[in-house]
Amino acid sequence: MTAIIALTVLGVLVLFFGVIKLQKLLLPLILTGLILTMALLLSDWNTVKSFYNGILVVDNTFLSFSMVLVASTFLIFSLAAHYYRGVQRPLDDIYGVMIFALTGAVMITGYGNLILLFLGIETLSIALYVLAGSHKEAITSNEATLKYFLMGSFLSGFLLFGIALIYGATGSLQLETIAVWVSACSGNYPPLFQAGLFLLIVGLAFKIAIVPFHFWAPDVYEGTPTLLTAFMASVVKTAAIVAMYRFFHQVFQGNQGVWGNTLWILAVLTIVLGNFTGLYQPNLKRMLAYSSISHSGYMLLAVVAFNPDSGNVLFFYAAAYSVATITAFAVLILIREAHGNDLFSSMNGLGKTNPLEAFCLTIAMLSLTGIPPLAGFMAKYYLFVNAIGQGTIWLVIIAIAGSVVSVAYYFKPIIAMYLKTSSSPVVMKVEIPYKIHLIFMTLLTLLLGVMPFLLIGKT
Amino acid sequence: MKMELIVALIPLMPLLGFLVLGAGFRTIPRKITAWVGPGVILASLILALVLFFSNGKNTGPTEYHFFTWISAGELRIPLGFLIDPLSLLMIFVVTGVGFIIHVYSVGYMKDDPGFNRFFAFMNLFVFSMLLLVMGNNYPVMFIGWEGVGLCSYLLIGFWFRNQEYNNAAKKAFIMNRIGDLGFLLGMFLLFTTFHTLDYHGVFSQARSLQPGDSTLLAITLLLFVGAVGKSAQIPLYTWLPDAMAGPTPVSALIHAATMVTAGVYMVARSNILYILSPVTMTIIAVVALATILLAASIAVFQKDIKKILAYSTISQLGYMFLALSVGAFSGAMFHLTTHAFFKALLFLGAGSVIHALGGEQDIRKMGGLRKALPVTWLTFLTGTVAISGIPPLSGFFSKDEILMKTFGSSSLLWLFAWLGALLTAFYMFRMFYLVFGNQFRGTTRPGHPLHESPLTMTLPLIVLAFLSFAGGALNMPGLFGGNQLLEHFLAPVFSRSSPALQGELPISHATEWLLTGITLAGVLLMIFWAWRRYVVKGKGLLTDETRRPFWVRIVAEKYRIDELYDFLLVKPSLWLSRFLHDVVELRIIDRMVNGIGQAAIRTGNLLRYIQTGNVGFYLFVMVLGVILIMFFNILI
Amino acid sequence: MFTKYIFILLTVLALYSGIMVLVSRKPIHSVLFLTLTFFAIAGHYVLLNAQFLAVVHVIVYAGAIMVLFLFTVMLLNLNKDEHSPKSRWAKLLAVIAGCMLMLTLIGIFRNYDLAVAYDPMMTQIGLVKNLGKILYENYLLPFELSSILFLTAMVGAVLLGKKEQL
Amino acid sequence: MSTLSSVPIDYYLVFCSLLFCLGVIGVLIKRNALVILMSVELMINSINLLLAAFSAYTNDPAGQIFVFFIMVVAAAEVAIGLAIIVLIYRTTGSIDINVLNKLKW
Amino acid sequence: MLTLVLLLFPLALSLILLFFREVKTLRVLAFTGTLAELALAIAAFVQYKTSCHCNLLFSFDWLDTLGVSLKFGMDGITLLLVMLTALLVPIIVFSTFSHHYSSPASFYSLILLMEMALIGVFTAFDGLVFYIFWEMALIPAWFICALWGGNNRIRITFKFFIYTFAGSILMLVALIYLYFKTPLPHAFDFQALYAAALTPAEQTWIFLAFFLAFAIKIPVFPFHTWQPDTYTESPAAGSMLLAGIMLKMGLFGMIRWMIPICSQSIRQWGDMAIILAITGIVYASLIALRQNDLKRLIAWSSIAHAGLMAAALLVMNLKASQGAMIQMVAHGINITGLFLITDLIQRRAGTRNISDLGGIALRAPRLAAFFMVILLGSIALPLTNGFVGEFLMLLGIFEYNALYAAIAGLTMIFGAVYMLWMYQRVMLGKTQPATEGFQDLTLAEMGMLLPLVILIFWMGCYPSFFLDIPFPDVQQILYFVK
Repeated sequence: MTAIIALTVLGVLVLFFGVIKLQKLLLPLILTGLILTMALLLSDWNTVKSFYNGILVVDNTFLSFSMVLVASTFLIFSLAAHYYRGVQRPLDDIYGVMIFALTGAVMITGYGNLILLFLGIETLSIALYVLAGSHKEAITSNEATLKYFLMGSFLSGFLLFGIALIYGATGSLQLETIAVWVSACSGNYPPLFQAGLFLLIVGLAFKIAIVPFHFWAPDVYEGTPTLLTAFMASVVKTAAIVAMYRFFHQVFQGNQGVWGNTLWILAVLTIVLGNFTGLYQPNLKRMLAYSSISHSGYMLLAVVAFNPDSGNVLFFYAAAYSVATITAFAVLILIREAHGNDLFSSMNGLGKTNPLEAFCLTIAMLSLTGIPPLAGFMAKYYLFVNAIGQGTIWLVIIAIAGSVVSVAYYFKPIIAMYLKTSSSPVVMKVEIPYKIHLIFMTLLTLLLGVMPFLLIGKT
Repeated sequence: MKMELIVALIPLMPLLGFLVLGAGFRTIPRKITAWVGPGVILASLILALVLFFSNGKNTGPTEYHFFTWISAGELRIPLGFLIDPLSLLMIFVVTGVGFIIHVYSVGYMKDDPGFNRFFAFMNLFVFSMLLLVMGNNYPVMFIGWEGVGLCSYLLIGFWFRNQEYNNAAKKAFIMNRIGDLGFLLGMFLLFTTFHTLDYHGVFSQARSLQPGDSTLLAITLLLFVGAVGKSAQIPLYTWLPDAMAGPTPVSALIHAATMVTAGVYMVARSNILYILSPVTMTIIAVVALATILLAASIAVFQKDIKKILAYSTISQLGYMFLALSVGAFSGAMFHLTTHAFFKALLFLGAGSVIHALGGEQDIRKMGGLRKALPVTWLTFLTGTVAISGIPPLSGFFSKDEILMKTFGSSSLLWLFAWLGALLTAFYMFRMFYLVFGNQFRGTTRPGHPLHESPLTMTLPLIVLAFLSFAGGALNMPGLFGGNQLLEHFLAPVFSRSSPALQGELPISHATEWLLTGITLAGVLLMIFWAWRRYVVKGKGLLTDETRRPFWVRIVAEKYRIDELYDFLLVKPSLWLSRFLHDVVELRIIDRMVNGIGQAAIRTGNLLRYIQTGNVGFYLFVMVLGVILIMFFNILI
Repeated sequence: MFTKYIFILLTVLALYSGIMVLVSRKPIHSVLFLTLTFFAIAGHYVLLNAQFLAVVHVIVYAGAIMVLFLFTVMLLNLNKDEHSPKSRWAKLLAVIAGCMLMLTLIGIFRNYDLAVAYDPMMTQIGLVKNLGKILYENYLLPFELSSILFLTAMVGAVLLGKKEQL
Repeated sequence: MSTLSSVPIDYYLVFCSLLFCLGVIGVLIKRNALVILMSVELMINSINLLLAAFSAYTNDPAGQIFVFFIMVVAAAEVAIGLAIIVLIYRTTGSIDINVLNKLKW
Repeated sequence: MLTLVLLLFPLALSLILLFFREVKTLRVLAFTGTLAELALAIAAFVQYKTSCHCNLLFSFDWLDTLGVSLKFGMDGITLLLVMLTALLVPIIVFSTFSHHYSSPASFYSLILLMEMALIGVFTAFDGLVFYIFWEMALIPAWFICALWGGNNRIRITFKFFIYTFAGSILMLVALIYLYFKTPLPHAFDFQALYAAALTPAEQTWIFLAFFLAFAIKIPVFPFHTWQPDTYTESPAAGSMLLAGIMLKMGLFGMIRWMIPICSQSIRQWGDMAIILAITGIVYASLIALRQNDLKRLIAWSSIAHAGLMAAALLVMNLKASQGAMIQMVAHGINITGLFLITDLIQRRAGTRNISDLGGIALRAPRLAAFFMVILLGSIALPLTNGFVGEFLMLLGIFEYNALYAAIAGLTMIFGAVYMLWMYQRVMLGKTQPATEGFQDLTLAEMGMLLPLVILIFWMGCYPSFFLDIPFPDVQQILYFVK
């Protein structure tokens, strides 16, 4: 609760600073604000409160995932200074919108009432529509925002319809009440409820980018300004998956339901399509989009094999995934501004010219692949343990096949950087803070891999 | 001096020699080598004598156990030696003949650049051979078994500039390896049946088995495969003639006197097993006879002096196996010994001839060397007479004993063996006359007048000549009033098997005399014919090359056995190799593996076109997705 | 009984104008028909005795949103036919898909009984007084948070809408 | 005038889903971003009505509150949507959704 | 604790190396460091008390929620392989001194990283930790081969990576599955995994998963296709690491993890695997007959030898397993020696093509002698290290099935054929243009080869020393299998 307030205030402050022309202080303000928010979140750790008779539920799930969100945002903001170096126009609006998007995401993690869920998702989406289009001069950015907006609003229609049906069936929008109703009808749910449930799932699946509702992801990712793509890839996905998790967790008290097979199939589709399509991508950004799709497939695994521990799994996975992805995007930003594009071919010889950046990207890629002892491996491992514990072994095997395929594209940049040599090597100028930031994230990836017990089993 | 030490030192001396010469094969001056090389052999010979006389009283076997070599579970292979008459005899043959040949080589290899290397390898060979004969269990024998194979490889290919020689060496090693695999499997079977590989353990348990036991049959056959490989019997004999590529002393020591007889020793050593499996014995007999005749017949048409001797060696080995096959183990050992003498003598003689002619080996280009090389001539004559089996030289007694025993077992065998004897006499004297008879046919290179070899070479010749002359005394049959020394000496070794040996009808003295007579007559006839043909008619093989009946040509071309093997084994395996690599590996397996990767990438390439970039399409697909989900979940 | 007819009337009106929104080629017509639909729906709210919603609906949609639409149409003077309309097949497929969705939904609702016991007495919940109370007591949080949404929307609209002076 | 007695809720269900599907069809067949946006509004309105109906029938205010929020959101969405459309129109001179088709594959 | 030091020391060193630029210092550091590691290994050997699994144990509850504990320790098998690793790496490092690799810092630190991972694989007593190191070893290996490899290294090393990764990741599933079958509380500790209760069907699946992983790593026919290319394309050091040590990971995995866990299904299906392995022996030997590239020929020979070892482990009897144990070490030594000599020849003659070589023995008799000795070791001549292993393995296989032994025994013959053929074409005969002016071994090089030669004879003449180290543990495992 306090965190949400803090974020709101922060957002407003940002706008205010913009009004009084304090562009310089924006980032310091934001970063301190985010740190403060983290502190607030930490402060009421292990306290379960619910506000406004359960519309907002503050429990460890909320806290932990909010922390992931805030932390990711923090990491992204600390890239912003470099990213917007050359830009003259005031940035308060973009930053403010980002903060508001974060607020929306945080709402989602703690919703106890479908109204709040809807509000949160809409806040997040609207903010992202704006952000996707924030680079107005670029035609691609326009296209991205248009596509995202059209699909987003359309799918949120389905989401709403789902909520409406659920409301109609259960007579309430409050998760506890719905839970009571669900437990009452003991397994055989009336079709109306099921319809609502599946429409809800569809609505969330769109946000998580699960096949076949993933179509926006590659195009929008590619079109959106890179910094904000990182934001999408990390924050939005986390928020949406946690929304889905929370719904199942609260409503079905962690016992399997009718959605099992559907999600199973969706997960398979997502993993297969995400990984295979990633194979052929010529540029890093789009490849990362597909990688993020495949990862949402993996996260879905935890929901398919639903059990009390899934929260922990998702938490760790989201953390590991976000850090690695943001690292990748951080290097991507550098490459884009050095070469104007992010084709793999323009990464040739990076290992020679910029060893540090190359190393960080390599670590990120390996982590995403799931190579020990990196965070990505522990995340996948934990995920698989969880899934196999629930006996969904075949899904795990498919997932594993998927990650074998994924090696093929995660290694593309590594091979380009280390094994290929470019005809015109460009040494990228990177200022020290940025380097430090890269190193920090890389170390984080290593740390989570070597000491996973820091995060595992905490929610 | 402690017994164990002596026993240990016998093989260690040559090893020492090898290590010294091998370590400093670039630095040690020839003088020292010339002393060290033969010296170490002499040392172990002396040690052997010491050993012999120190326990001459008790001829019983004594085992010396040094340390456990290999151990796994119940398998314990000690590195131990067994000193009994058999091994003693072999030790004497090896060290004695070995020493003489070493001395000879000092002269023969005098101006060869690889002098030190040569002696190092020779010493290594003697070491392995001693290990072979002294071991108290099969694995230790196997060490020597493969060791001598290695040394023969190294020495055949001694002049390694010449790839022909290297091929010969490789051939020898590989053919031996084929035999060795048999030996190895035989050992495994031995172990699985008797749970030990010590001679003692094996034999004592084997005695309890009844004759014709199937496992025993398998064991003996497998071991015999080893023997066939090592002792150049059919079908693994073709390496021996090629092995003549090595320096002549090598041929004398390894490919005449010692190594090739290892098979005989091994069979004799495990006599009890063989006695208990008659089927194997018959097989050995057949193989032996076939080898005798084949080799002898080929020898008749050979032109290369060393090749002739090689083939004669093969057929003589055949005699030994024949003896073994009829259970005349001591006879076999006797012939082994005498053969070691006269065949070494012949080879060394040949060596001296070659030396004199500056490397010429073709007997058609020789002749009339009698005057030029008197010592060589005389000694060579002794050898020839000895091998042809004319009393009172050693060859006569040994071969005669074998023939007798053979006759005792079956007269048919005897007949073939007799034929072999005649052939032997013929080709040996053919060679003798062509080399020493008539006048010189070859051409001496200027500056290389025909000259007798130095003393270091002639002296060994003389010694060996004496041995092959008087060697018969070792085992003078009772028939000629001899006291069969060797037989009695070896008796304890074969005593276990002799009672088991059935169907040996004692033949009366009369028949013995008769058979001896027939043999002698035939031999003399042959010698006469050879004399007529090559001395009187003076045929030098120069003319009759051209018009030859087909079968002669076949025989002259060694029955084309090499070509046969090449066609049956070498070519197919090379073809198979290429086939496997080009087709199976690249076209099938590797292509399958790569195919999976390709397939993945193709799929990716197809799938990515789903992302048409057209919002309408996206929305449409999403709606379809929704419909499907609802439909399948709720309506069905 | 009488209300039933009104219901049917409004429904038909809404559907008709809804269809017209789709079929009419000029955007401006679509806008007008859409407005009509909204009014019909407002009527429905009244029928349901949800006056508050009815009022808000009319104000927000007919009042604000539709005006916005009209404004945009005029501003960009988009009042011309859709150039290069979608191919027949695409349209056909789209319609078929929509109908399938409809059928599915209908099929789902076929046998449906109310979750909570149906209460015959006239409901008062739709009145402004009740709703207002509940909104400010129970649903204050979303209400406040929706302000963030608005803020975002405003900022965003400005961000996207205003011309850069480069 | 008790609608609730005379009109069963099923009518509303059917009517709303009809309207909803109309919206969907509209989104699918149209290429004019503006009209698509309208269709989306159509969908949302159908949902609003459905929620209102439910809440009225179950005599539970939550639904109507939700409708209220939805309206709020819809307004915001439309604002953004129109802004985007204007933006696109500025850059491409058209609001045909298929004109922008750079990002693919 | 010492185990942990053994594990962390190379890691620390590899990190330290990254801070140096000067090639000389790097070499010195790397070499002395690896020597120090060897010293540590010897210290471990001294401390090692005959087998209980309490030897030099280090344990730390890492993820107690998931039953994973960082548990390292030594038993005989481990000790043997750790010693091998610690011995070979310095030699490999030394062998690189005559090369001039680009960016040497990363090169040496990668080698050390690899050593760390390998030691981790061998010393891990916990299933997951084993897996983690197993995968970790792959990365430096790949980088070494890919960065300093031959011309078309990218494609080949990539194939190698994907192939081995695909193989090993199934093992992860198997391990996790096992984890849930372990008695409560679930754990990855190997004793717990041994105690896992499995239905025959499950066991078969797990066996397949394990076997695939190990078979690809070893490699066993027909999963070998990555191997010859990779060995050929890798830099000398890479080939040595791969063939000398990494290959042993697979065999080690078999005896430590696969055999105790799925013995029944090995009894049931093992024959398939054994037949594969034995087919591999003949297949590889036959193909080796016609190779013209020295490294490639050695690679194929290594497939043959590895096949024999795999078969020996799979027959699950004491002799064969012991044979495999000593053969692991022997093969590691021999193949490293062979690659070393190949490297020497290539550096001097500038080519690896057998057809361009010849007559080297004339110019370099010392090299010829060393080469001959190592070659004899690898064709298993008695009194060299190769023989003991092959003798025991063949004997063990013979006890299991005589026919298999007979076929597997062909390796004796084929091995002799292609090795001698190679030796003849490379060392003997007349000199070729490439080998004119071929220098003989320098003292340093002899110093590099000497340890190997000494070991070849030591192991051949007094193998008991090496056989006794793993004996109790092998016996225990096989007893457990019964």
